Amino acid sequence: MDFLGDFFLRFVVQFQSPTLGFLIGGMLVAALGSKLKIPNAIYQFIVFMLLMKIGLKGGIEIREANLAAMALPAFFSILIGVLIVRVGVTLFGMLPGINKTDGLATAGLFGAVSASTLAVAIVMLEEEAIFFEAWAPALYPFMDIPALILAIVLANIHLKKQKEGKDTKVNVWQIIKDSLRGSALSALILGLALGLLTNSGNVLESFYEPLFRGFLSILMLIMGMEAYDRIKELRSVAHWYAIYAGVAPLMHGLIAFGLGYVAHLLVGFSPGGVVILAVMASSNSDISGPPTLRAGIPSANPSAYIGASTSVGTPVSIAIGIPLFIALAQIVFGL
Amino acid sequence: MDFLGDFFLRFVVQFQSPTLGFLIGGMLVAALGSKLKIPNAIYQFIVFMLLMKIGLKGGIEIREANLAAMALPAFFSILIGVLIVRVGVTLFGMLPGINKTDGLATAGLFGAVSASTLAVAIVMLEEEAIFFEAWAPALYPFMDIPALILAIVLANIHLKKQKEGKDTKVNVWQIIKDSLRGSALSALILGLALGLLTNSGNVLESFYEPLFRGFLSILMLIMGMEAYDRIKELRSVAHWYAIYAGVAPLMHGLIAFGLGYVAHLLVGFSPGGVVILAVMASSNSDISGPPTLRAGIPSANPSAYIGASTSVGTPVSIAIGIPLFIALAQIVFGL
Amino acid sequence: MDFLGDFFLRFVVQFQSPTLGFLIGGMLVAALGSKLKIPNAIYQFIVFMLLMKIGLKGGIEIREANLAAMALPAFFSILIGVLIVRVGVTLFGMLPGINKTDGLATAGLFGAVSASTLAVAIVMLEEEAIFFEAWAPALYPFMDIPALILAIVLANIHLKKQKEGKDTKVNVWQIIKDSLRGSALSALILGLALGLLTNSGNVLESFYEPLFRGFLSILMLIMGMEAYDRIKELRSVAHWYAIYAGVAPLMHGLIAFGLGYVAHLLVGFSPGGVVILAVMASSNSDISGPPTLRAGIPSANPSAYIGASTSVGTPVSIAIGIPLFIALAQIVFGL
Amino acid sequence: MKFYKAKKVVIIAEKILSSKICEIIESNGARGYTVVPAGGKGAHNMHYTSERASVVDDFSNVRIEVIVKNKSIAESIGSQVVENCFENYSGIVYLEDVEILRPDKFNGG
Amino acid sequence: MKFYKAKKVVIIAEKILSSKICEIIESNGARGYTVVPAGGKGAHNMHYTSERASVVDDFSNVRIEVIVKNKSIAESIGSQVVENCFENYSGIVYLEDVEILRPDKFNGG
Amino acid sequence: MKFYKAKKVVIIAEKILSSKICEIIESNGARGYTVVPAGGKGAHNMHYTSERASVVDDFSNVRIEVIVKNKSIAESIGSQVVENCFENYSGIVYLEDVEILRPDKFNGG
Ligand SMILES: Nc1ncnc2c1ncn2[C@@H]1O[C@H](COP(=O)(O)O)[C@@H](O)[C@H]1O
Ligand SMILES: Nc1ncnc2c1ncn2[C@@H]1O[C@H](COP(=O)(O)O)[C@@H](O)[C@H]1O
Ligand SMILES: Nc1ncnc2c1ncn2[C@@H]1O[C@H](COP(=O)(O)O)[C@@H](O)[C@H]1O
Ligand code: NA
Ligand code: NA
Ligand code: NA
Repeated sequence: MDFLGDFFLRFVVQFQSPTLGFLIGGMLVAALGSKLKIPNAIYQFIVFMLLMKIGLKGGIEIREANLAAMALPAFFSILIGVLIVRVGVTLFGMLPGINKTDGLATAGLFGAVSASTLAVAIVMLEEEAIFFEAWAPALYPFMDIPALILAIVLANIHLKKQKEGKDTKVNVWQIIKDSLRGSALSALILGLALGLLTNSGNVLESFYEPLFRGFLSILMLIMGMEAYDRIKELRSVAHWYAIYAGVAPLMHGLIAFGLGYVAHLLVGFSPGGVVILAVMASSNSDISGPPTLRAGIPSANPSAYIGASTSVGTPVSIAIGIPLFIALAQIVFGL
Repeated sequence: MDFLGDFFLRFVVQFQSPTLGFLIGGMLVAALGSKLKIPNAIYQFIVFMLLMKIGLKGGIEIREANLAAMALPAFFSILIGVLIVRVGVTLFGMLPGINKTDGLATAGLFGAVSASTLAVAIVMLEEEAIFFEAWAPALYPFMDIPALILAIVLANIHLKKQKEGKDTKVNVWQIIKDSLRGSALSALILGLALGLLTNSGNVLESFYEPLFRGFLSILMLIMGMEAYDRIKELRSVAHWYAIYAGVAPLMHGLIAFGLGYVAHLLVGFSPGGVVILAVMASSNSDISGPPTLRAGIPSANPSAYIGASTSVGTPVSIAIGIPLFIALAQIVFGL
Repeated sequence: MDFLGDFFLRFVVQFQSPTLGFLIGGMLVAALGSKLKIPNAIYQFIVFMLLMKIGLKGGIEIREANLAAMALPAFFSILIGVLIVRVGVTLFGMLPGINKTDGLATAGLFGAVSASTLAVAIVMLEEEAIFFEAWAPALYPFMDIPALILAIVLANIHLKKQKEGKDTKVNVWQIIKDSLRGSALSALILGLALGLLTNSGNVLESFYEPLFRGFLSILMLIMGMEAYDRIKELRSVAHWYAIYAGVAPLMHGLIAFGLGYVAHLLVGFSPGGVVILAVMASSNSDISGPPTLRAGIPSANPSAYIGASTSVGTPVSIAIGIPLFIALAQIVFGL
Repeated sequence: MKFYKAKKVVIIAEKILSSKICEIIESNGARGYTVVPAGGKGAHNMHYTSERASVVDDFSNVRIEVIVKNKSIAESIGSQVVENCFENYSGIVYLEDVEILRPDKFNGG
Repeated sequence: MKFYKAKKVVIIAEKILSSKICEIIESNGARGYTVVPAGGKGAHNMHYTSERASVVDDFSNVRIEVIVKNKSIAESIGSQVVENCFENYSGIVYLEDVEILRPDKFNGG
Repeated sequence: MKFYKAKKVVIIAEKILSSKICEIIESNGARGYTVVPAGGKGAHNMHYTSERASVVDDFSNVRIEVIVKNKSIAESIGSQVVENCFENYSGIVYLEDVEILRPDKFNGG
């Protein structure tokens, strides 16, 4: 009861957070047919700026970090990525009217990680002054890549079974390269490397950090507009995708929270780190994931996975997931 | 004499203001055939940023405002919007060689409001430390929408009279929706709503406010370049448009100043608010107005109204109007 | 020995500078086939911002400057621009398999000046707290324009000799206008004028200056990506271009350093100014130069001059040239 | 693979007309169309491409191309666009012969 | 100057396919091609032009045109693109007759 | 509505040549033209579309199309562009047959 009360309080407060406000504002703006649009060049630049900031910050602080402590959370990240896809396959397998490859692609996307959702979580944690290891956001690829690989490999094995004749080999290394070359992971890793190897503290503090929140507000606006715009695509596919997209983020987040808690007990993973892990699991990839899946599972219908993730998954994981995991952390860890 | 002296002094100072400098710089750059260009994506983003800042600021401060005080200025705004169009129709009706719908569209554009001119006025008032109610910029739609509606309705009634057969119904509600959906009003209203409903003070202060002046300087550069580039269009239409565009901004501003003064006496409307009202009247819509008019009065020649407003109206209202109204306020209200 | 030791130390430190880090990072990102890209609109905007900042700053400080002191450095700038082209012609003339006009265009590009390299030098000097006259960056056009003119004039005389029949007059005034109208010089001169004539200190300090370093970091990333991407073009032309591009920046910089030193002795040109002069000579034009040369010497193969400058010249002058000239200055002037 | 004769309609018009033109295209039974942003000059004014900052981005042009299997539908799309859209707005329409693969992807006519 | 008959192949496809399509074009001996970013609507979904912010920019379309001197190469490019690229991705291909100058600039066929 | 035969000239060239080409078009009496930014590959180099940051944006291509009523003007535009612009710059020109509405909108020829 206490927990529920705390959660609802937090939830109401969250609705006054400008981050969420911009997300909902974006949806309304699109729903009302406004001609307001943010140019694509600005969107791409904002995403770059956010990932660069997360990367630089991580890189700089990793220098002093005890990286041994990262091993278990990194392992858990891989585990979660794999688990989400497996669970997704099982779930979609039980539902009627679901094309197997569409289900796999959707599960892969929800196993992968969203940089924007991660950025929101970082801002919320900073606002609540909850500490997290600077390397925690760098767990991103450990969860993202295995989820995408597994989904693509499973889909291709399935297709191979179907049409014996045509031999569809799956090149795992190619998928890893595709993921790492995607613009999101490239920017994050570049930032990490620059933070680690160069004296970039100055440019981080004077440029990337001050612009972080502002750009995030605009990114949320874009995500909101896209969420509304893609609902029509979602409507063209089975409604199970929408239901999955509404439930899975919370389910995935709670699983990750549990594993994060284990890491807390075993290697002292911080409460903020546990929240980051949960948010990563809860999020679904919105930048690099879709093109990687489009290339890796071409026969899957993009409307299924993109509609589900953009229109339902992302809003749920930002608006419900993040405050839920933070409230949970505050209660579980007695913050 | 004293007033004239003060005005000229202020005028000279104004010419050293970077805002005006960038405007004139833009004209020169275009006139000299420079290849310098600001990408369209940046222009759209800057306009969004400025309107968001004005909206957020207004929304935040409206919370504590006594909105009853807004009633009379809002009513006057509507009145001014309507008046400008009526006066415009009469004036253009008296001039030779003016197509009736072209005249109506031009009057509508000058009745509507420019977000960029408004932004300049806000910066100038802040520089002079002249107080204005935070809700004053929110009077924008009260003047903008009625002016556009009236112009479109009158034009369509006129056209209907001409060709009896074809029945051209005017859908007022459609025009209102079009105006509100335009990118300028959408951004302003979204900002107002977010400022009012969310805790956006932080993001306003750390992001939107610090970038305001800088972005405005670039916007002025763009306006200057456009002003020069569109002179050729202006040349292709009757020179009465240029004359109207040179005189109307000051005339409209002075009418609004008078009504604002009445509001000052009756409900204590602030001197800065009176200037804002005058600047709105003086300005002409440069973002949402043209497409709304293009759709609403398709038979009007865009070269007439866009040439007149961009090449003459906007420079006059920024370079002469704003310093004039501020000087007037300082004298009338003894600031 | 002492000098070499100092230089290598400085060189290693430089490699930890984020500026250089971003440059190398960009090359790696491109080499690894990443899909990361910075939109063109952002690139154009960043270049505008940097030049505006350099211009405004220069313009503001020129007001108090003793411009007589500028005469000799300005004259030397012209001399250097001319010298670089002459030396280039001679060098390329001695090499086998070099098309005369291609060589001329390349020499012209290396005689011209790069705004981005200049911006890096300004940041490095500020970091090392080495003073330079605020008007020093304004020497830019004095070196840039003569180099471009001379290269174009020589190329056209050469072509005229070849095909007597067709009369190819060279319009020097047209080349000067083309250079000044290029987006780089336009922005610099506009900034200078606004800095000189308007009260732009406020907008410079609150907007252009704080964003300078951050935007420069992104520009370096772009330059790095371009450097890698254009290597294929360089491969399609004689390898002499690559060798020239590797050696010439240092040679040109050292010549300019020598002349700058003379100016130091004669008119007290500051050590930082000498470095600026050397960096300008060392740099090669990356924004306005290529289109001016393309228009002026259309028969020259752009792959030769753009490949050489972007892929080799710029990285060499930023990564080796700038630290070399600063180390030299510190030793020569005992800083 | 076999190629089949078909007709292409190209419409160049102000961006502001896009949605109205697309409605006409769809109401004629075409199964798809392709849109490219364009600039241009005609009887009216210069329409810039939307790359550079412009106060009136909505006035730049679009170039819409639609492929349909039979001539009559092409002509009907062309005529309807001219009649319903170009009285007050600038624009042109033209038809071309093309050869397509997979004709079932195009209109049923 | 003399004009020579030639064939143009136009391919409208998802951006993600560009490089694969360009390979097919080059492997057929064509000496060049022109690419324009496009939006469109077809059997699958709406593909927006890449002007506005979009979560899935890679799904916008490109319009590629290639001119070759002889019909058989044009048909071979068209067929290969349909066979190798459009099984799972959206796109169309069509051919047109054109007249070119300087035929030596185009494929050797 | 009646459709009339006409000729379309398509010119693909470096952006830097746009204004010169437009002059040639207008001096031949054409009443309009349409310009689309393009990328491409040919005998010379890769020309990127202008979407991504590029040190040499001016070297990207444009695709200009002009419709004129008669063949001879089309050929004259084509030949003049090749002769005056493509000696040192890259580019191609081709003609196509089109059918237009409202022929009075096009050149007087
Ligand atoms: N002869 C032509 N050839 C190609 N495009 C044209 C032609 N005439 C007009 N256009 C295009 O159609 C648009 C509208 O033309 P107009 O209605 O004549 O102003 C212009 O902006 C051009 O993009
Ligand atoms: N009938 C058509 N005419 C012109 N373009 C088309 C047509 N059908 C499809 N397209 C284009 O081809 C793309 C893919 O079509 P589809 O494979 O039907 O989804 C669409 O987005 C359009 O750009
Ligand atoms: N065969 C072709 N088909 C279509 N476009 C071409 C062809 N050849 C060249 N182009 C276009 O014309 C431009 C210049 O070609 P080039 O002069 O061969 O370098 C290229 O960048 C392409 O955009
Ligand atoms: Na996930
Ligand atoms: Na007004
Ligand atoms: Na140089």
